[in-house]
Amino acid sequence: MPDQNQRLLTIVCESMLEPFLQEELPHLGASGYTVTDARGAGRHGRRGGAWTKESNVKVDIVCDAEVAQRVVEHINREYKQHYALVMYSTDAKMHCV
Amino acid sequence: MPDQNQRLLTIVCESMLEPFLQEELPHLGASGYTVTDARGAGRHGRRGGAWTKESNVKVDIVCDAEVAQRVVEHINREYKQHYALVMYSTDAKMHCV
Amino acid sequence: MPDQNQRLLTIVCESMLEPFLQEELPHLGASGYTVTDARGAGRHGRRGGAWTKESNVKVDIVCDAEVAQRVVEHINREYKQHYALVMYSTDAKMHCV
Amino acid sequence: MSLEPVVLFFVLGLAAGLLRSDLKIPGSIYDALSIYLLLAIGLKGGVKLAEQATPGMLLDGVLIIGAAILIPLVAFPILRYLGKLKRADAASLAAHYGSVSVVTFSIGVAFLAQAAQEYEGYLIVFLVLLEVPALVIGVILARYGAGQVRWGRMLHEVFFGKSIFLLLGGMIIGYVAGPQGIEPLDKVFFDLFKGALAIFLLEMGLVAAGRLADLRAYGVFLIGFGIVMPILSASLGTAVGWMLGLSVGGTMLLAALYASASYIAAPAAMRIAVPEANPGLSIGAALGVTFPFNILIGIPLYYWMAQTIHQIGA
Amino acid sequence: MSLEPVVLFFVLGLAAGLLRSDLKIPGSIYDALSIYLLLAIGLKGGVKLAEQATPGMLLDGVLIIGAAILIPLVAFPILRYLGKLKRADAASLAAHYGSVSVVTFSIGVAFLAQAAQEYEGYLIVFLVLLEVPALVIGVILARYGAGQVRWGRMLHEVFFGKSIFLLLGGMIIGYVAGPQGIEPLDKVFFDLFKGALAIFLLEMGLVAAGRLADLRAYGVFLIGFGIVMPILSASLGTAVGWMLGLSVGGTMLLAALYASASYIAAPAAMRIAVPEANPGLSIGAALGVTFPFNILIGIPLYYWMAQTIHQIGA
Amino acid sequence: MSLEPVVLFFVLGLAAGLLRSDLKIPGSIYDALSIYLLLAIGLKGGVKLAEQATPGMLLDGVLIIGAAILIPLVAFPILRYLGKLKRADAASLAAHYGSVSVVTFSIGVAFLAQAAQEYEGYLIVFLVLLEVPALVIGVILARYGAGQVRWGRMLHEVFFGKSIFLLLGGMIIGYVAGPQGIEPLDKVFFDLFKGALAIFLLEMGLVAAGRLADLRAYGVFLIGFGIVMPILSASLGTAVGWMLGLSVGGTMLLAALYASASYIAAPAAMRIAVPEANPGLSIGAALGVTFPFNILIGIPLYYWMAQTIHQIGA
Ligand SMILES: Nc1ncnc2c1ncn2[C@@H]1O[C@H](COP(=O)(O)O)[C@@H](O)[C@H]1O
Ligand SMILES: Nc1ncnc2c1ncn2[C@@H]1O[C@H](COP(=O)(O)O)[C@@H](O)[C@H]1O
Ligand SMILES: Nc1ncnc2c1ncn2[C@@H]1O[C@H](COP(=O)(O)O)[C@@H](O)[C@H]1O
Ligand code: NA
Ligand code: NA
Ligand code: NA
Repeated sequence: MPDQNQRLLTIVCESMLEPFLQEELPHLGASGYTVTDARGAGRHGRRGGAWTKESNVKVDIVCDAEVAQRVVEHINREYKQHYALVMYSTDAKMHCV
Repeated sequence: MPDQNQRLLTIVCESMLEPFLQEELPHLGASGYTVTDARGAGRHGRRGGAWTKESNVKVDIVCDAEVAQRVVEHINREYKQHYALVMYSTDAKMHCV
Repeated sequence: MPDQNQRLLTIVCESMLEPFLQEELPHLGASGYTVTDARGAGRHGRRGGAWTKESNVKVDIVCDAEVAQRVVEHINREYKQHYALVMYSTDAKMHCV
Repeated sequence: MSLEPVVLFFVLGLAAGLLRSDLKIPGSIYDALSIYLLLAIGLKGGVKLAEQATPGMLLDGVLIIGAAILIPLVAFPILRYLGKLKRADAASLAAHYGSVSVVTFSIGVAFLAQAAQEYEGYLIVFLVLLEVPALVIGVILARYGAGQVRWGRMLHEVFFGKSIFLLLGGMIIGYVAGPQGIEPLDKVFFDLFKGALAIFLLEMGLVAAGRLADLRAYGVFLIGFGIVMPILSASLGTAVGWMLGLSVGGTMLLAALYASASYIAAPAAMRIAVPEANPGLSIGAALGVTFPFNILIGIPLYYWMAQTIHQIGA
Repeated sequence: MSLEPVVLFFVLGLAAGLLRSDLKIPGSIYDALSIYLLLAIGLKGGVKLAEQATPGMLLDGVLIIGAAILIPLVAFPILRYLGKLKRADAASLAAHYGSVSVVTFSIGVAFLAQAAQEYEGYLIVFLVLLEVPALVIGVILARYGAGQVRWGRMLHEVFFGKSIFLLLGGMIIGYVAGPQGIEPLDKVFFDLFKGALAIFLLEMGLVAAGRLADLRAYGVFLIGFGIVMPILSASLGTAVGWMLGLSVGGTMLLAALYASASYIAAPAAMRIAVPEANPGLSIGAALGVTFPFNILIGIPLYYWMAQTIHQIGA
Repeated sequence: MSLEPVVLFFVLGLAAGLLRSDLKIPGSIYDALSIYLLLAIGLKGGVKLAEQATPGMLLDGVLIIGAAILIPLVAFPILRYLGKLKRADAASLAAHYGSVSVVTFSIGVAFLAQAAQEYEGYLIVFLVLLEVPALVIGVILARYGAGQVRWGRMLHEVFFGKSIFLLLGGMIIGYVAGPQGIEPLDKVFFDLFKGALAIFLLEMGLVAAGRLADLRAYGVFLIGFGIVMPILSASLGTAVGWMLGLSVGGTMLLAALYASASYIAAPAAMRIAVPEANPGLSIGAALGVTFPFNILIGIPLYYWMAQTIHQIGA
């Protein structure tokens, strides 16, 4: 498989959403994802990471544009309104054997 | 608000700069940022993350090109000379409702 | 030194490869790298991060396209076949003084 | 009446936060300490239950839970109509104040130990039992008439969320193993308890300092509520404890349980079941006002209330 | 024969994992606990060695290691020809079952303490000595005839990997400092041992729960192997212990050592030396089947075996 | 004179680092241990102060601090003119050697406990008091004549940085609560102290191993300075201790305090106030040379010096 042009979609959100995303991402067509613990600040104020109630996770998903679109729509519909959350994406190339 | 074209600016630096960045970024026009704990190596040698004195943080900021420019200049002026620090940026699209 | 156009290459792999990468990356021409602890899922199933045997690291390397290519080839040759591992890259601009 | 020294650690953490010290307790240590405290309390409860359980307690339990249900039902209209909060926010706050705080309870126990007062050990069981009805009532209050609820997710979070799970799990292990079985674990789970609590309180102080900023935004009503509500609940608890014939120590602990507001189990459950409620409001009030009030002023006050009702009643 | 209470913590962790509780022990706490347990066991072993070492033990040691080498040599053909596993997988599993588990050993010690049984303390030394030959044999079995081996990396991993390094390091410190020198450290390294083990087992239960899913994929053969193999090894251990004139406690511990499968040192070493072996298979069997079997059923069984052989032999 | 066993943990960590073992203590555990050690020392100091404080100590304190100020003032010209270091580097190193190391002090206390020697407990207070003047002098030396200083940030870092904050905070809690109040916390803050110190030293060894590479780059002068400077400072400390009439133990502790170089508070403060100073230089010398020298050779040497001066003086 040659190198592929894809999107790198990043979701930064409240840690408590992690188990839900973990369950839902495969159904939305993501073949994998990577999670790191994060803290930060945004429209919902500072989230200092000191305890679970105010820590974030950063979820990186490399996928094709269509899946990225589906994930963004799903999250906008289900979580965006009530949870601290941002999503952004860049062009990315997946390197495979 | 439709999807927006922005920059994803990443700053990797000594952890001890985190409180300063946290204070200064909002004044420079960043609407938010995300921090993760990191380790690494660069011109200042290995920073293994074993203790605070040699651990890094990675700060991601999604913002428009102008703000990114301002942040880069500010950090170059204030910190670049004396602190272990790199900055890089990519094109990014912010996904909003 | 003005801003430079480079690649941001990200490797997500089993944590146990970290010491090997740490040793090999400088020889492959990377002037630096940044490591964060990660968990995730992919072709090798869920890697929940609960203990070393199933946690990942995420290694970010900003370098020119040639070095990126060399790193990708090295890792494909040495590790890709038997280890949980993905690599992807994006265009990136390094901001220097 | 002297201050429990562990409370000073809370004050130290609060000071660190407010003075912007770079003191930071790593998230993983916070998690480890809370796992330890929950397990230790569960174990202790299980052991006490194995020693003290009698059929008569069942009736007591029903009364204690029945009376506790009044708390969210009283809090809700106060918040909604007096405080003019949105329905979701009022319901979520009512759930927080209806459920209980493990750390407040522990400080009550430490206070009794210092005052050399006995108490009914099986009251620990109510750390688990009082949680559930309050959260369910909170969700019903939020959803009454409109909106659908993710009951499945929410109840899973309540029962299998780490706080109830560890309390219950510890209780079962303590009950099954009994005092002798647990004895080799005493060095970790009982002897270290108070020191671990001190360090946890340091961290709670740091977190609470961050919450005070939120409170300023929400104003005087919420601060007043955060002080008056626990006094009301404690009065109810004192009355119930006395009617059930609990000791002075037990009466005070029941009052502290009623008075305490949850900031571990409730926030997680409400975030899932009533996501439109602002978590800053409820955590701000529970952790920024009621928790410090309870441990600094409330517990000595409830102790005095328990002594007084026993003197009058006698 | 009653259950060691610490084992209940493993069951609690297993339940949390299977019931999808959000209970999670932070990775850094897992690492800290395993560093603590390895150091503590090493220290204890070093102190015992300083007290008990005699030249006669050298011969015992040669016999114990010689017999242990049989384990991977028997396991390999079973896995390869009966189980039809790939050569690399069979070799890696053989290495896992040839080497030993620190936690299984510790639970054996706790079991003996509860049963008020003495044992030969110097057996701890074999936690280190049994590791190395099994791993080397595993690599040779995997590579026999084909492929090159990263011996350098692999042996570095074995000797300087944290498990052997901490066991050995602790042992040297314990030996050098002796009982009096270590005494001020007893409060941490000995008194807290059992409580720390309990919390570690909670985490092991969580991890094991995640491994059970893998097992379903590998099927009945592997589950059977994960139960029968330790019984075979334990029988060998019982025989060797009895022949060497060990006490009942010592015989049982040797059986438990032989029966246990490594899931700390072996996976790391095999991942480096035989990367084409599927780690899910070996960790699944060692942690998902054999570890629970050993601590729940095996240890009481091996104790019974040790008692029986001593009665028959007497 | 036998080695304190805790020091062996430092050697083990050093070996792990140099032999490239994969042993790694998670950053959050390092942070937790250092918070614990600082709090525990502060508490102990506060309790001792509550028991021992007298007005006469005030004068002693002025003398102890006054003499300590000589240390950076002597170190600076040595570094600048003999060592040909840049002004900023010389000033930063002078500040590191002028301030003190909590862990070196703790090992001194452990050494005295093993030697069954009394000491003046209130000396702990100087762990806090000696820090500040050295750092301020360091900044003045760096900036004399040129450059502006971020005094605000720097002093905030000194006073509210976690090391001074926890020491001071612990001291106040210990003083307020007194021996009886702290007693229920003894199981954690006193009994576990030495074991926690051992694990911390393991980590310090790992970190120091990483620092040795830096040192090679800076050469012989810095290594010499890292050994000679503490001996000079310890001689001063011995003289001052003896003049103030301290016990042998107290004299030795004061010498160890003077001889020790900071690697927690000073690096953080200098990084902010004198960022152009190379932190590799000062941490390399303080942690890579002076710390091992002090705990392996220095403390027994200073003990001998204290005994000698008391014998001669008597
Ligand atoms: N502009 C941004 N750039 C990077 N991360 C952001 C940005 N805005 C928000 N975040 C992250 O997303 C989390 C939730 O954002 P918000 O919902 O805006 O509070 C914050 O806590 C940050 O970690
Ligand atoms: N080329 C690079 N790619 C990614 N991260 C880098 C790179 N160079 C430096 N870093 C990170 O930035 C930190 C400081 O860099 P430096 O000031 O060059 O030592 C390092 O510890 C790394 O974590
Ligand atoms: N599509 C993806 N996007 C982001 N991260 C991925 C993706 N696939 C795999 N990963 C990460 O790479 C690790 C190893 O991948 P794999 O070898 O596919 O199991 C996983 O545990 C994830 O952390
Ligand atoms: Na309540
Ligand atoms: Na074995
Ligand atoms: Na000094």
